[in-house]
Amino acid sequence: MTQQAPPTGELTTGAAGAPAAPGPATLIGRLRARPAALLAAGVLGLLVVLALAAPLLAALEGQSPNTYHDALVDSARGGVPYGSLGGVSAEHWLGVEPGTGRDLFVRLLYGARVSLLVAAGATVLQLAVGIAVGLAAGLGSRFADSLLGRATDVLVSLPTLVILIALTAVAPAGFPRPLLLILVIGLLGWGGVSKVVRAQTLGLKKLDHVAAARLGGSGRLRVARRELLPALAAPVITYAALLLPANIVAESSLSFLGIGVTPPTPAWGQMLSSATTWYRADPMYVLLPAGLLFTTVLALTVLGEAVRTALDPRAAGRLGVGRTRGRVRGGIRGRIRKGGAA
Amino acid sequence: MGADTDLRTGTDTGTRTDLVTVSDLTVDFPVGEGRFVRAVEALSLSLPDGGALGVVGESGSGKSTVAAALLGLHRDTGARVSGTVRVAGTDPLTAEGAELRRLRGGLAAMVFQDPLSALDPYYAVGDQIAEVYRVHHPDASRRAARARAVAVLDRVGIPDAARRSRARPHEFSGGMRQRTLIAMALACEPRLLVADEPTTALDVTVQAQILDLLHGLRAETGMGLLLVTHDLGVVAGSVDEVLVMKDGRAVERGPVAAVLGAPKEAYTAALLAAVPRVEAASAPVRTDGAVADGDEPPLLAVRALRKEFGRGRRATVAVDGVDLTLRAGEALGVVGESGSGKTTLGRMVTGLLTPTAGEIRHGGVPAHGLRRDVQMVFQDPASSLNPRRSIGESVADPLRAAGALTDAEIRVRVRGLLAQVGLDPEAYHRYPHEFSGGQRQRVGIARALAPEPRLLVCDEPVSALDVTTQAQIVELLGRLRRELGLALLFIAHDLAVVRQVSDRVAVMRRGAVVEQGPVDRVYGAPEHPYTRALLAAVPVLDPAGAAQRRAQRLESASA
Amino acid sequence: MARFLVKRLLAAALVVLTLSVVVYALFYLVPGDAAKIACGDKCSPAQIAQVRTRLGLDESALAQYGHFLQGLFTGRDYSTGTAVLHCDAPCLGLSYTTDQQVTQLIWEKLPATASLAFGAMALALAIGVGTGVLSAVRRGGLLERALTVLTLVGTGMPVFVLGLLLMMAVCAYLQWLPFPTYVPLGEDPEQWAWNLLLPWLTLGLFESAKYARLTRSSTLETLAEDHIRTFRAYGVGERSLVGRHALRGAVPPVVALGALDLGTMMGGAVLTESLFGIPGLGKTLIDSIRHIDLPVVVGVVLVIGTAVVAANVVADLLYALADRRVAL
Amino acid sequence: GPESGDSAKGATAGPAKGGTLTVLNSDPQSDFDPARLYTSGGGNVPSLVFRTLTTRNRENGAPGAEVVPDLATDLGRPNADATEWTYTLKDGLAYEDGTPITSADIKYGIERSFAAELSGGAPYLRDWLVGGADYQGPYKDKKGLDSIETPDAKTLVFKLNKPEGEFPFLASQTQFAPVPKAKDDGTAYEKHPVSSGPYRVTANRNDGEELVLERNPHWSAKTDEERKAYPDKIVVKSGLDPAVINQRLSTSSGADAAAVTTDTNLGPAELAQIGGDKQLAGRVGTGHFGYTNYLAFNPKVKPFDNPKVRQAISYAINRKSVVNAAGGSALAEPATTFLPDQKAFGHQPYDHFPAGETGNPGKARELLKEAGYPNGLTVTLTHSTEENRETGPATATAVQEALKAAGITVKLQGLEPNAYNEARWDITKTPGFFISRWGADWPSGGPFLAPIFDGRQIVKGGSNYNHAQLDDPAVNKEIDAINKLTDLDEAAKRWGALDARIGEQALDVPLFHPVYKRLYGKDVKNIVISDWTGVLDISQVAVK
Ligand SMILES: Nc1ncnc2c1ncn2[C@@H]1O[C@H](COP(=O)(O)OP(=O)(O)OP(=O)(O)O)[C@@H](O)[C@H]1O
Ligand SMILES: Nc1ncnc2c1ncn2[C@@H]1O[C@H](COP(=O)(O)OP(=O)(O)OP(=O)(O)O)[C@@H](O)[C@H]1O
Ligand SMILES: [Mg+2]
Ligand SMILES: [Mg+2]
Repeated sequence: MTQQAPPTGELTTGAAGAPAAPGPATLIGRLRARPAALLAAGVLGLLVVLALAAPLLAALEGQSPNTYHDALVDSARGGVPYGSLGGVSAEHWLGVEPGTGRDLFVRLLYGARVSLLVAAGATVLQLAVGIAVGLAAGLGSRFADSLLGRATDVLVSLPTLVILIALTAVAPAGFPRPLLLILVIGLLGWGGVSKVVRAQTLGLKKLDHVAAARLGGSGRLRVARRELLPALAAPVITYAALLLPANIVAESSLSFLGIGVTPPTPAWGQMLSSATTWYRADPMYVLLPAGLLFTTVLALTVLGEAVRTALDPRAAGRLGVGRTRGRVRGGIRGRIRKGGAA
Repeated sequence: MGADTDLRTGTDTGTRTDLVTVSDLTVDFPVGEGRFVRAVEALSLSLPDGGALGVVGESGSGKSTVAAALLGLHRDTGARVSGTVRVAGTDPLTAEGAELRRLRGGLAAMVFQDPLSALDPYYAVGDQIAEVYRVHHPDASRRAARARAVAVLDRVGIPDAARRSRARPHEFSGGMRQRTLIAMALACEPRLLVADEPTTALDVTVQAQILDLLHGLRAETGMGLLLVTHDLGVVAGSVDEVLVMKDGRAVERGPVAAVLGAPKEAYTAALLAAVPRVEAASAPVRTDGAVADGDEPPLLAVRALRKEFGRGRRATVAVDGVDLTLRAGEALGVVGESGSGKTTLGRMVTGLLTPTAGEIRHGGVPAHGLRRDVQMVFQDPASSLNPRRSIGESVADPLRAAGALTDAEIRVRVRGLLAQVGLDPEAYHRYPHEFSGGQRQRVGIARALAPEPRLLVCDEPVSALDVTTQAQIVELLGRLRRELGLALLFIAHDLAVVRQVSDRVAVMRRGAVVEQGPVDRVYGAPEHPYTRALLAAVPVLDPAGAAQRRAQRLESASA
Repeated sequence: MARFLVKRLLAAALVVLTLSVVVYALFYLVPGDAAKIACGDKCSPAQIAQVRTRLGLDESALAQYGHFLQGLFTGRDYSTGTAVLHCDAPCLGLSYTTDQQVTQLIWEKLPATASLAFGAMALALAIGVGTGVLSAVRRGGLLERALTVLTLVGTGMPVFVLGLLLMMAVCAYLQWLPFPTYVPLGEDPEQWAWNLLLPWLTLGLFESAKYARLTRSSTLETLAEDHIRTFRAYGVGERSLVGRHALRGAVPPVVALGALDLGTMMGGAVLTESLFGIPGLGKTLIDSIRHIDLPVVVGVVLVIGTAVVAANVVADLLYALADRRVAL
Repeated sequence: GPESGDSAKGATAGPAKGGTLTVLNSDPQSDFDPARLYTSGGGNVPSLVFRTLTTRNRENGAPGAEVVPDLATDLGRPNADATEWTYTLKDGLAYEDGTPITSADIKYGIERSFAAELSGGAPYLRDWLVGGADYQGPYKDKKGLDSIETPDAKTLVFKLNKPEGEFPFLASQTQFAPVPKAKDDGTAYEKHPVSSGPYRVTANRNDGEELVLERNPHWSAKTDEERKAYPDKIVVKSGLDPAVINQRLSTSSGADAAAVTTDTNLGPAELAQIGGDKQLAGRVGTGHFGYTNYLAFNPKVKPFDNPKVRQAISYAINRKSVVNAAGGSALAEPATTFLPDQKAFGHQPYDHFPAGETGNPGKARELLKEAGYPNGLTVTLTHSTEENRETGPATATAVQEALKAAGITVKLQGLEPNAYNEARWDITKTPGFFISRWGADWPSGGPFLAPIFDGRQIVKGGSNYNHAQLDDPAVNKEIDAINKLTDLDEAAKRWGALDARIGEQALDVPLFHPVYKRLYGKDVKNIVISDWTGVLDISQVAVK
């Protein structure tokens, strides 16, 4: 979409109506103006590229993620890597894992694949289910709404861990673990999204353009697709930026409880959970995954915040003097997000 | 141009005689990506001590921006302000600390447009007034401040002020909230009252009360008044002088009687001409199909219609036993104060709402649910269009939903519709925010016409628009009636507009129709006292007439 | 209001019952034989059969659930061997592995969990609201950035890492505090507080990030509202604008979210509890899942469910009380 | 290594009575009923409260693996074929309330352990005592168990189904502790068990999360040569995270200076840390408990029915990386024999399929070729998902990597702990190839070899430990023969020989024997670590 200048004499339009929603081009334009957002996007992009290129980079270093190097660790001292900085050397750029001597650089790269995949997959699933349920509750009858509301209540009150542990036990042994994690985290964590979407939908539903569409003969599905979904983008993206890091942390917490990805597959969370005790004997082992995780979360948050502000019409519009009109009160229920298993 | 000279003369006159002097005020707002929009350009004005100045102009002409500048409210917002402003000797653009605080509230107090959002929802109104009072009287005790708050609330006519001062804003009606805001202003005894659209959100009857109150206060305390409004009728009875603004510039200024009576500028004249007059007899639209044939079942017949919201003790009866008939091609106006059930009635007629009781017949057949032959034009042109879809798509939506036409046919039809409502057919791919309010309302009408309705329900289709645009839309609706033989259910609270559009009018109050009949009869010889009160409250453009009406109102109030 | 409460409570009861069905159903799918596990390692088939009968596991799933419901409403009798033990309604049964009454077990664990949850939540709210407001007021400043990064540490670090690092720093290196062990409040309030300080900090910091962000955005939102402009136009100082007006609007949603989180936390902050050895519900839950100790699992899940649902109601009430415009 | 256990005599700063000892544990003592406890030799904390007919010798190292009399005057007097054992109680034995301990109380204590309400104890009594299999316990079956006779208040006679030369070892388990019938209130007894030992329970919070033990005034050191009971008070705190326990012990500040742990090993990271700290290293107790971690085969599943495949895997194993996975050489000793490397077990060294330190993939490939897998093969290894360094993912991946070198592709099947146990113990579900482990109920070859290799102990419908389902008449016969021996030294030798013989069949691949490394607080004295438990004995510890 190209921006055209407002029709002449229409100095007034911005003031009178609800602020215009930015199209994708504007959004990117606004993001470009923020160096922090650019940097964050760059960091995330780099991470994704590194994760994708893991086999190439591993070949470059000449290591593989699962090869043991018994000679590189001191068996008498619990398997701590020989040498400084956790065994950093020309062969092992970031040192090796205590106990096994596996190459950390390559494991971190491969770990990024799993962690990012699980987090992104779970987030997508949470969003998909949450949006579907939220829309259905917001658009459906009063009965459907309260039914879905109670179902969400049940879901939110279910201790995630109980279900997780039970499900990991129930799932067939050959079932790919990352997929299982995606399914479990995704299917248990959509309560917040659905609440946000429902609240937004209830607000949006009252807007005249939705009524107009219905009058024009659009059915519920059509209304949902054409009139509501686009308007939900901003809150949903904002929410996704919160969910992604939370899901990475969830993956690591599950690993901590022994229900994460299956070995020998590396994942950041799983590395972090096995590294926690090594903080004194081999600080590098903790710092590397923790640092990466932190960087990712930071980048995601900065980017999420930037997208949120860029999508928020008020941020680009007037401050202070202008009148706020037709504002949708998301309300408390809209802001609710389910806490993780802390 | 010697800016220096300008500046000096401005300052000189300002400090000596005038309460407010503004010279060469220019305000630019940032709109992102380093671009700015000019809201006010090289504006000068002055207001003598105790005087009253009205600032009028269409929406977006910069009125509020000027008002805010008087209190220095643009500071720290990113807006660029240049020129000089003096309010009672203080420069709101540079004053700091105690001086700025004294200016804000102490010298000049502001009354904002939307009385609900302008008050803190969490605190009792009395406490809010007391808080502001204590800012300006730091040695006043809490108790004294509360007493002062009760006193001013009482002064602005809040009944049982001591008790009501403990209420929160949402427990007040719109008029009471506006009174509260005025009371807040009074509490600090300012020398200047800046009122930015103090009555736009209110009904005519309440509007009249508030304007009367301001008038009375001014007479009593001798404070100056800067009244910002887009309604020329409002200024007529309330100020001495008026300044007309357009696109951030002053177009004309002078004594109110002169400007309204004999405008010098074409713009002012056009503005005045566009104002609908309630006194004018309507020139009913003659439509081809509109033959009032007694035997044929009416296009719309509504019997004992009732709508309740909520259940049990919380239930509100929004519409209560309404009977209406509307023949093909006829226009029925519905007027009434806010909350009287007009919108609810309209939505039930379209099928968007299901009645609690009663019956709706279309062409003699009982109707349920939505119908393609009944469409609606909404009040707010901004929210009635999806901001994320091009206007062409919005108009095409009903056609696509029907699924009868091919894509190419739909495009042709949409272009036709756009042309029909007076828009450029090439605007198909543009987005709502690229249009003015009036243009957007045209898009809304085009969309309503797409399914070829026989009845168009217009819910306040013009109240969000300024007078000039209002007139255009009213004109358009008339033309469409003529060309298409549409029947209109025209809902509005503005009695003058209704008179222009309708053949017959129904007056609603608290969900019921209190009076119904041909427009000229109802406006000319109202039978119900409520209709009479409504008509008496309508502002008139002539200052003398306004004064006369005010006297009448005071009389009837005291009686 | 009363109507609202009654409605919500009925719905809550339904939710909780559904929860019990879900948990029962789920545990029939889980591999592992509760009787074998209760019997212990190296148990002979005869012993296992004995235990199975005693636990009632030889009955159909439906019958077992029926007994559970019956116990909930009328209580149940159990044999201790030497006597009959009556478990009063609401009876959640006896633990398969320890033979303790589940209700009693929950009562024993609840104080620890509640101590952790309330303290951590108070801290999280204090830190969260504090930094949130500060960063809203100092928007764009250096302080805001610093605070943002600090709260991100909370989000980006799994709670077990945060807790372990804190403990190492405070207890091992600096030796400012002894290693925490849980001391019941009733026993020694001072020791209770000292020993919970670190768990509170850990969980509080971890949770605070969320509140900081919420506070920040709702403060900014409120600061942009029209009534703030009114008071600014009347010369009210910035401090009072933020402290009296903006916060008043910004805090209710934060507190309401806090109430909800508190509900979830009442189910036990598993990782924090196990890290600090706090004998709370979360640890009990994990252990009982591992032992397929169904009565305990169901009992704790019901408590969590009740807490969460109650928290939902409280959150709505709080919100309505804080903002009278919201109708219940 | 540990300090001398006999430092009490003559040392200047010898152990003295008094003070409070803290025990920091991760697993709570949730069953504190002598009928329900499953211990080796009476357990560590339980043995402070419950005295038994016999008990373990509280000495460092190998002598500590011997059984000695406790309540009884001797280790029991067997009849000729060891099917009947007679015990006599010492004089002057009393409970914490001063009432005397009688032989009927011990009989009653044993009978209780048959009650369904008090399940959890070891299965031996049920298997060994005449009529034990059908006995329902004293609550249901008031008549009592006829195979335990109490001719007088001091004498007990046990009648067994078959010869059991190791009965004295069994008599050290807590089921042999006296329980006064009048004080028995079934499942509630664990809250206030009546003490016969040096300490009594004065508080039991949260079902064993915190136990407070204080002196039992009626316990007399004169009748008890084994327990020293130096501290006045012992507080057992459990439910703690292992990392926290070790951190507290190493910091050793405040009450933690007088603290020990009975269930938490030092982890590899902590060992790496301690390796560089002389002061800390001096506070580490090292012990060996009879335990073997091994790879188990189910020869009923292809390709493990082929001995060559099993041998190939035995050759291919890299014990170095397995040991590293278990925490390094300080925490695990590579094992080539099934029996633990201790005299009490009759350990006889052998290495039938020498893999060397890091495996012999060449030999393994050769064998695979002979077995008909010239291009290698793919197998599935079942393990637990629990991060425990024994049966968990770390060991499994180490095995996976080692076998890769021999051309064996190992797929890992991690099971959640319950599912894992169910899989390895349920005979109908036993996987072909999995990680397992076995620990001794007492330090002898009997309870180590019989459950694993005795064909008559293949259990259907219960827990089966004979993973290989070996039912070899020769082996069975030898087991019966050894069980008849009451000369335990002689028996040990024959167990060792039997182990070496079974080992030839490559029914399992021994991986390692764990080593226990445990920290104790800086004020803790008189550390005694026997080969029986491998852990410092609380009954010997002093904090003054
Ligand atoms: N904070 C702001 N940021 C950007 N543009 C602004 C801002 N405030 C006002 N404007 C623009 O300045 C112009 C004048 O606005 P202003 O609010 O003063 O008009 P007005 O005459 O009061 O209109 P109305 O009758 O609708 O209140 C408009 O074009 C408006 O879009
Ligand atoms: N969805 C609803 N739920 C509850 N009450 C409602 C609802 N819609 C309208 N009402 C109530 O019904 C009454 C009539 O409302 P309605 O909107 O029809 O009035 P109106 O005449 O159109 O007012 P206005 O001029 O302000 O638009 C009011 O008291 C209003 O508060
Ligand atoms: Mg304005
Ligand atoms: Mg309306």
